[in-house]
Amino acid sequence: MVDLKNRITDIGPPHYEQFLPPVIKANYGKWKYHETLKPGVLKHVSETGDAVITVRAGGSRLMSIQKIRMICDLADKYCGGHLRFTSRHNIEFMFTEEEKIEPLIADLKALGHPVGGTGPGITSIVHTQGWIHCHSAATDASGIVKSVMDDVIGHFEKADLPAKCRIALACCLNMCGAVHCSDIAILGVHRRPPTINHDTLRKQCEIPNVVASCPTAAIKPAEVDGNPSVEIDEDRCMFCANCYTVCPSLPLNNALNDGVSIWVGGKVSNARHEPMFSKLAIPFIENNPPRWPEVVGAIRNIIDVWRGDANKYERIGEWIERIGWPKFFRMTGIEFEKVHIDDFKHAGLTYKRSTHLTY
Amino acid sequence: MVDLKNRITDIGPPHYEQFLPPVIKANYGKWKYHETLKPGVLKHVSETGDAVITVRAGGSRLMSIQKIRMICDLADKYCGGHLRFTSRHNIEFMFTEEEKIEPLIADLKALGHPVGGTGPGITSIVHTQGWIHCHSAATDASGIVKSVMDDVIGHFEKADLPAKCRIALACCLNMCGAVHCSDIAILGVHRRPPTINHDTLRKQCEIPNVVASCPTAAIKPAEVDGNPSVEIDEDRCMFCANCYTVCPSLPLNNALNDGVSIWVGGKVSNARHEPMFSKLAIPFIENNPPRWPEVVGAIRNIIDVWRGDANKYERIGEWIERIGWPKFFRMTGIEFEKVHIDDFKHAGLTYKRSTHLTY
Amino acid sequence: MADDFPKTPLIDELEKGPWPSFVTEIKMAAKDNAAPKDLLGLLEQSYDEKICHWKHGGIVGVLGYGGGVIGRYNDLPEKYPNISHFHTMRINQPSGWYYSTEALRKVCNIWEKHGSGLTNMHGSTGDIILLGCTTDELEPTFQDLAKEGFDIGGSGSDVRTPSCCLGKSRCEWACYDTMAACYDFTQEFQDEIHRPAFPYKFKFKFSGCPNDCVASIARSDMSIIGTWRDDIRMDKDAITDYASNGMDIQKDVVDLCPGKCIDWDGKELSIDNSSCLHCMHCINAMPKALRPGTDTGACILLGSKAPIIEGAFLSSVLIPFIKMEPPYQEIKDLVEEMWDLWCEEGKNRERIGEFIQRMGMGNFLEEIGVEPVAEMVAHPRENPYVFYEEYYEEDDEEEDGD
Amino acid sequence: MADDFPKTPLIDELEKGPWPSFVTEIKMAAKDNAAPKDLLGLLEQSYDEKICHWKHGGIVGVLGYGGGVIGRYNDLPEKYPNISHFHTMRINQPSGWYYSTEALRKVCNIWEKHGSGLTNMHGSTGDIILLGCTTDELEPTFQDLAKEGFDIGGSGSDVRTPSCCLGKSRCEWACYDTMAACYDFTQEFQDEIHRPAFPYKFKFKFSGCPNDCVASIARSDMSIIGTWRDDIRMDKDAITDYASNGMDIQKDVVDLCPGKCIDWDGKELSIDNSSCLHCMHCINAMPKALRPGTDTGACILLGSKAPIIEGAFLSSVLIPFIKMEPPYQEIKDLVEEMWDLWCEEGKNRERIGEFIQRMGMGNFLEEIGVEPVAEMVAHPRENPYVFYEEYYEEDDEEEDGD
Ligand code: SRM
Ligand code: SRM
Ligand code: SRM
Ligand code: SRM
Ligand code: SF4
Ligand code: SF4
Ligand code: SF4
Ligand code: SF4
Ligand code: SF4
Ligand code: SF4
Ligand code: SF4
Ligand code: SF4
Repeated sequence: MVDLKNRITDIGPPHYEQFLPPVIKANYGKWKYHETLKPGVLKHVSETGDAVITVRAGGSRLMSIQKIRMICDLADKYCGGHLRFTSRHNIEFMFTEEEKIEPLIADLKALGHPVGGTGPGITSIVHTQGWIHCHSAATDASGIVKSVMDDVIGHFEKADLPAKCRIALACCLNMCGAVHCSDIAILGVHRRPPTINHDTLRKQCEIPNVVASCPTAAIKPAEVDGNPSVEIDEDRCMFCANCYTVCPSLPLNNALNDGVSIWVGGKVSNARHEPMFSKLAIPFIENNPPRWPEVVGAIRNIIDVWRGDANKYERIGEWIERIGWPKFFRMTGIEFEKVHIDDFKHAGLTYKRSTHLTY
Repeated sequence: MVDLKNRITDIGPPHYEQFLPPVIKANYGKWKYHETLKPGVLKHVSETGDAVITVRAGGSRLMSIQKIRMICDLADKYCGGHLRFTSRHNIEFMFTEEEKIEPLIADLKALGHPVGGTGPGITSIVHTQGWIHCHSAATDASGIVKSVMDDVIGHFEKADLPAKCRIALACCLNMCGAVHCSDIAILGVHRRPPTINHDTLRKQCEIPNVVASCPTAAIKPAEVDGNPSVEIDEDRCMFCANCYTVCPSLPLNNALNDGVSIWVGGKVSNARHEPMFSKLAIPFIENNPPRWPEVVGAIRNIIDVWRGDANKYERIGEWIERIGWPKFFRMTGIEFEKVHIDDFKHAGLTYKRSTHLTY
Repeated sequence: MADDFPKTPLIDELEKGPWPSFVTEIKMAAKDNAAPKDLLGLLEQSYDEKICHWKHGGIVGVLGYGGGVIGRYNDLPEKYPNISHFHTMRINQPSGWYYSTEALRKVCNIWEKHGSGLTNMHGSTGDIILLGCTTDELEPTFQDLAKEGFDIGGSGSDVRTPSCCLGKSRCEWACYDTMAACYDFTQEFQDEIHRPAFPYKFKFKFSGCPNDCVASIARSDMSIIGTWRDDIRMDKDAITDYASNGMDIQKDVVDLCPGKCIDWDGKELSIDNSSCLHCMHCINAMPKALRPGTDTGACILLGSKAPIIEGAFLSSVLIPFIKMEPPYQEIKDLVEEMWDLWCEEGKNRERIGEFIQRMGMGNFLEEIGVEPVAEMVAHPRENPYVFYEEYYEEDDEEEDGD
Repeated sequence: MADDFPKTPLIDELEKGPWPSFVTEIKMAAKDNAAPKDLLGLLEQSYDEKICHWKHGGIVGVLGYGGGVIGRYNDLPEKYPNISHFHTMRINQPSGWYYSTEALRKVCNIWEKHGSGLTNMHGSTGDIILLGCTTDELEPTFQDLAKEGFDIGGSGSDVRTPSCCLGKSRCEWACYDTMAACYDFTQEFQDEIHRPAFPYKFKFKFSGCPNDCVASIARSDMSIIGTWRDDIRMDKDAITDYASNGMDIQKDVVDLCPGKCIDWDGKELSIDNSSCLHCMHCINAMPKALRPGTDTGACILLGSKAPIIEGAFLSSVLIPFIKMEPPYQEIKDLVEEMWDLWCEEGKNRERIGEFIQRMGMGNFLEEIGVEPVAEMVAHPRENPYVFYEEYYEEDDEEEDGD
């Protein structure tokens, strides 16, 4: 069936040049400065005197071809048939005539797409598959993202925060995406050791690989009902699911014990402070679909406290570094618990080794 | 022979109160402020209006009873028979009459004891036993200390540096003293794996303990000439001497390979920056007794470069943190080598994880 | 046709509110396609039971490629037969995610023909994600796309689809041409993208400046981040304008400079460029007045990744500064050198960052023939545990060893 | 008698130069005593051969004590017979290293009678070190000292001789009475000092304020560092004086405050005490104008040590703030609690800091019954590897576990 002779392979992606709007192509490498006309609307000015307007619209990332076509219609109407997406999955429309801005925004609104995401505000949430498409998800991705964005959309549209606030979500510890370095991160977590499907395990999985996959050496080979299988020392399991990744017969998904944790203070840019990892804020919130109100509320609280106290340009991690973690917990009312204290390999390096404390 | 009945034990040290100079006793807990009259001479003023003058003199730490008696003579002459030593082994004379200052200093000079060690300068070097009294010394302690202090005594007497500069020396990796948190540290290092004295080992040492003592698992039990002993995988040895500490039959001392390393940037106080560890600056300088000119020169160089570039109050570690390690190496002319890069347990956390670089 | 949608009271809640709704998208696709309709039912069931209904993938793909397709089956195939296979295809996006509507419509048409009509624009590595394909349709989809100039991206233990910020195409700060470099590397490593042969995945991300708008320092095994080494360009009049327009230059710029190298006397701004850490902040704050210098290039860093297994890493400096000129041969040679070593000595599922940490950066550098420089470390070692490889013997007074 | 000194051309070089010479000290002692004379010879030989000539100690000591004496033998006993035994005795110094000349002369006399006449004033843990004693003379030296009120300090796996800064005796910043506390703890733990029964050594150091003049945060298993929790006391006139005497308050104080909580408008200094990190810098810089508050106490930290084996540690916060009132019962109870746990579960030669790191601080706190607080960490965990101990079972919907 496959036409082996005429098969095309290894051509790589199309060359980007053919997709560039004319003003972009003409001024490639010649941009001089930019200004923000209003949230979601940028103007880049070139050495040549040319200028390009960019209107950034939020989308749902999970898009139907129907919607893509509608968006293409807008790009045809305003941008000569060009558009782009951003590294955070927003949609950008570029053109040269300032008078197109408001009509485009109106058309986007009509289509249900808000404009914003630039400057010191919240932009789209980098997220993952969740119950839409992944086997190890401890929570859904798109549903929480939608619920949170519904709540914080004001900061998307108004850019009214001290600094950028990047939110990310991952549905399991694999952390596909940006969770480990985000201002606020939502992470799906399992809390029950894998259940062992002994029957399928011996067929589906290579036992030495399974044993080797566990970072805490919780898994040992064992004979079960006369057949080779594994056993798990539940005390040593920290639910990383690495065993499940290599062996489908060790599922961790568990409706009663899966849920969500909240992390704060990461960043990626080198601006001012060096990049930082996100740190644990709230260890566990039960899954509460369809709208996860506790997660939404927790994030709202963190944003509000930060917004009320931070200086201009201070991202959440920079703000906490200035005020100290004890104050972060005091101000947000989040309880500090045993699980906040690191106990993995480099744990000792996270202990407070000075008397620099506030009271 | 021992008079068991009248033996005195577990009395602890004498109570300090009996040793306090009267002005100290009278104003205990009432001190209000202090000023530095000149380097080495402090004046503390009490809420009561009383004041005490302190003259601080450097000593050699290794002192003969003859010298102690001469110092007691001075304390009798000027201080009513009281004196104290500091946490860095200097000698302090306290009295209330300012006019005694100069005669005391003159007497101290005559005895060969310089006055200084206060404020932003160099004070006595915290050090260890070396070839005077320890079995695992990779270098001498007192000899290097003497040579370095002869060179930097100006900064002891004049307090003319940007900030305090605490120097420490330890003659082996046990680091008795302050080496791991000093502005400049001199550390004796072995560079040859232990030689194994198989004959004595089986009598002196418990083989399982020896094997367990090695942090890199370089030591394994072995049979040698039909007797139980150990063998050492030399590739895995990093010369920590922990095996030698538990087993005398594994000496590391080796005239050809022992020497000195230089570390910088540690501090202990919480003032401004949190306490910091010292970091490797110069991996190895051969032992060159009696005056270790290369070590003295290396320290002089570091002090001079720091002094020329640092801001007021900036200790060496704080200065380097501001300018960055690359500049430290460039400015001091010290070569950066493979061994500067950490490869112990938390090594990854010392890699540069940002683009915050100077060029 | 809308009428025979499954009842989905829970996920219907997610059609409310101002943010664009993925549920609405699925419903839109479901009008013409049975797969999204089943997906609605399955998702509703997940929302009800609080558990996902997908199973491990197994190996599916297109002919001759080892990666680019994520196999997926649901665990209730009788109930949701139209998504019993529901694989995703990762389609390599064009540099900078620029499209013509023409090209995008072609992708839509192909996906309408072969798949669920659902996509992610884009996945978090950067690919176009075609969400939900049966096993049979993988190859036809691929070839139809290929005819329009699109190819499949990475998955599994291969080079993952490289991505880049829009760089020189629209950003005044790009210190090298990220889109060109990303395209060039992607083409260079086609074989490595399509045929997994590594211990684990390997990601490239290209950012034009230290703002790092593709998060390369956090999410790529090799992070290529633009920077400069001469002086920040300054337009004094524009600085005066910022000041007179009410900007608090002392507080918002000078006090936040991590190099502590900016001075502002109320009239003139001066920068001690030799202490500048190239963080971008002053430039970000005053884009009309300040710009990176003109001696530009990139800083190359290695090893970032998510936490599994050794904990998350940020990338660390390998080459503090390098000019970025096609064909980037020096970098590619180095990449090959590293891959050879990693393939030979890396453990299964060990990312290069973990590998470097395990073998020690010093040893790694020695093996790949790169000189250690102080820029590679945050600080030199604090512990005295140095593995010297040679020592003098009594008899020969010469360096010896093992 | 000076004439029969050994020839020591190398170490004689160390009698030159302005700093007091230890060689001169040894020679001074050697005038009346054969041991220092032999030491000169042995040291010269070490200087010549670049190697030390001391051997491992073996167990020597005084009756009924397990610590306080470091045994030492040289490896050339025929050549240097007078130092063939050359043990050191650690004599517990008085708090703050204050002496009367009378007491000190008595120590000298005893040491003249029984030992080498050489001392360290003091050792780096703080003891008076009597340097060089034969095995026979250990007990007599001890008892003669005991009659004068002195006792032996720690060595081996016991509580080491505690030490303290001079605190309230002469320092205006002392936030508690360090000398009293040090004396009190030393007396309380006499048995633990003299009879090693721990997995390894345990050191206490007492500093009166965060300047930490006995380096407690770096060199003691339990660091007790004075601090305050109310407002810094301020004398506005004195601040004005500093300013008019030319101090650059902005640069030297405000800009260096790590809490970034001081403001100086050229006339008035104001401190946001709720953000003060209690670092001492502003107080250090302006001792006549600023002082710690009056609600004083201590911060208690655990675990510092030199690098062997896990790498060096600084102490980390256990109790952010506690009032320091005799008899310090709460602290002592906690100490006993910790010791019990460490003695039971600590490995041989495992310092308490290493022990805490191995078992995890959270578990450690649970065992000793201390609530975790955010002050104990520099930051919360970055990795998601949480060991939850309980989970729900399907059937019971109740927390279950193991
Ligand atoms: C379009 C996009 C690049 C792309 O190729 O797609 C982009 C574009 C710009 N970024 Fe960015 N950034 C983009 C993702 C990022 C990311 C990546 C991410 O969030 O995953 C980062 C790192 C985030 C982090 O640190 O966690 C990022 C950190 C920055 C920063 C540094 C902000 C900071 O203070 O830390 C700047 C500078 C600024 O905004 O002042 C910046 C500035 C800019 C400028 C002003 C650059 C320019 O001169 O054109 C662009 C528009 C400004 C804006 O959005 O406010 N961009 N920018 C990405 C838009 C994402 C979106 O849709 O929201
Ligand atoms: C006498 C002594 C305490 C004792 O009980 O013996 C002492 C006494 C004082 N120290 Fe200290 N410090 C003493 C060892 C230390 C140590 C411990 C050490 O060096 O091993 C430290 C920590 C060093 C470190 O950080 O590595 C220490 C860090 C300080 C600091 C913080 C300096 C900084 O900026 O980092 C101050 C504040 C200052 O000097 O401005 C200070 C200030 C003081 C003051 C001014 C306190 C006062 O108001 O009386 C005292 C005299 C000042 C001086 O020497 O300049 N003292 N001081 C110790 C004298 C040692 C010596 O002979 O040189
Ligand atoms: C689709 C995507 C999430 C999304 O919704 O966008 C994704 C989805 C999966 N990732 Fe991922 N990863 C995706 C980007 C990432 C990223 C982000 C990035 O590339 O910038 C990361 C973090 C960065 C990194 O590489 O560390 C990431 C770290 C992981 C890991 C962590 C292991 C590790 O290497 O440290 C796994 C586990 C594994 O490899 O076994 C993983 C595994 C998976 C698997 C294949 C699950 C599995 O074990 O079978 C997921 C398939 C989901 C599905 O059914 O479709 N995915 N994954 C992203 C790829 C889309 C694309 O090609 O554009
Ligand atoms: C005498 C003294 C050095 C000096 O010249 O001042 C000293 C001397 C020795 N120390 Fe020490 N240590 C001395 C203070 C220290 C300190 C500093 C402190 O207490 O503030 C430290 C670093 C802090 C710490 O506790 O970590 C220190 C960390 C060590 C270690 C490192 C192991 C560890 O616990 O991390 C060892 C190795 C051992 O315990 O086996 C060690 C072992 C030794 C031994 C007993 C060597 C041995 O293994 O037999 C040394 C005996 C030398 C001798 O022959 O006299 N000594 N030792 C100090 C004690 C004098 C006193 O009592 O006042
Ligand atoms: S984060 Fe986990 S559950 Fe979510 S898409 Fe990635 S691998 Fe799947
Ligand atoms: S989930 Fe992780 S820790 Fe638990 S058994 Fe599996 S691999 Fe081990
Ligand atoms: S540092 Fe080493 S050699 Fe020096 S006294 Fe301590 S244990 Fe002995
Ligand atoms: S010196 Fe240290 S590393 Fe070398 S064998 Fe002995 S214990 Fe092991
Ligand atoms: S990384 Fe730099 S060059 Fe690239 S888009 Fe962001 S700001 Fe522009
Ligand atoms: S780029 Fe950053 S470090 Fe350099 S001058 Fe500007 S703010 Fe300072
Ligand atoms: S630690 Fe504080 S209280 Fe003690 S002497 Fe030093 S400055 Fe004074
Ligand atoms: S004590 Fe330190 S942190 Fe507190 S106000 Fe003074 S300088 Fe700032």
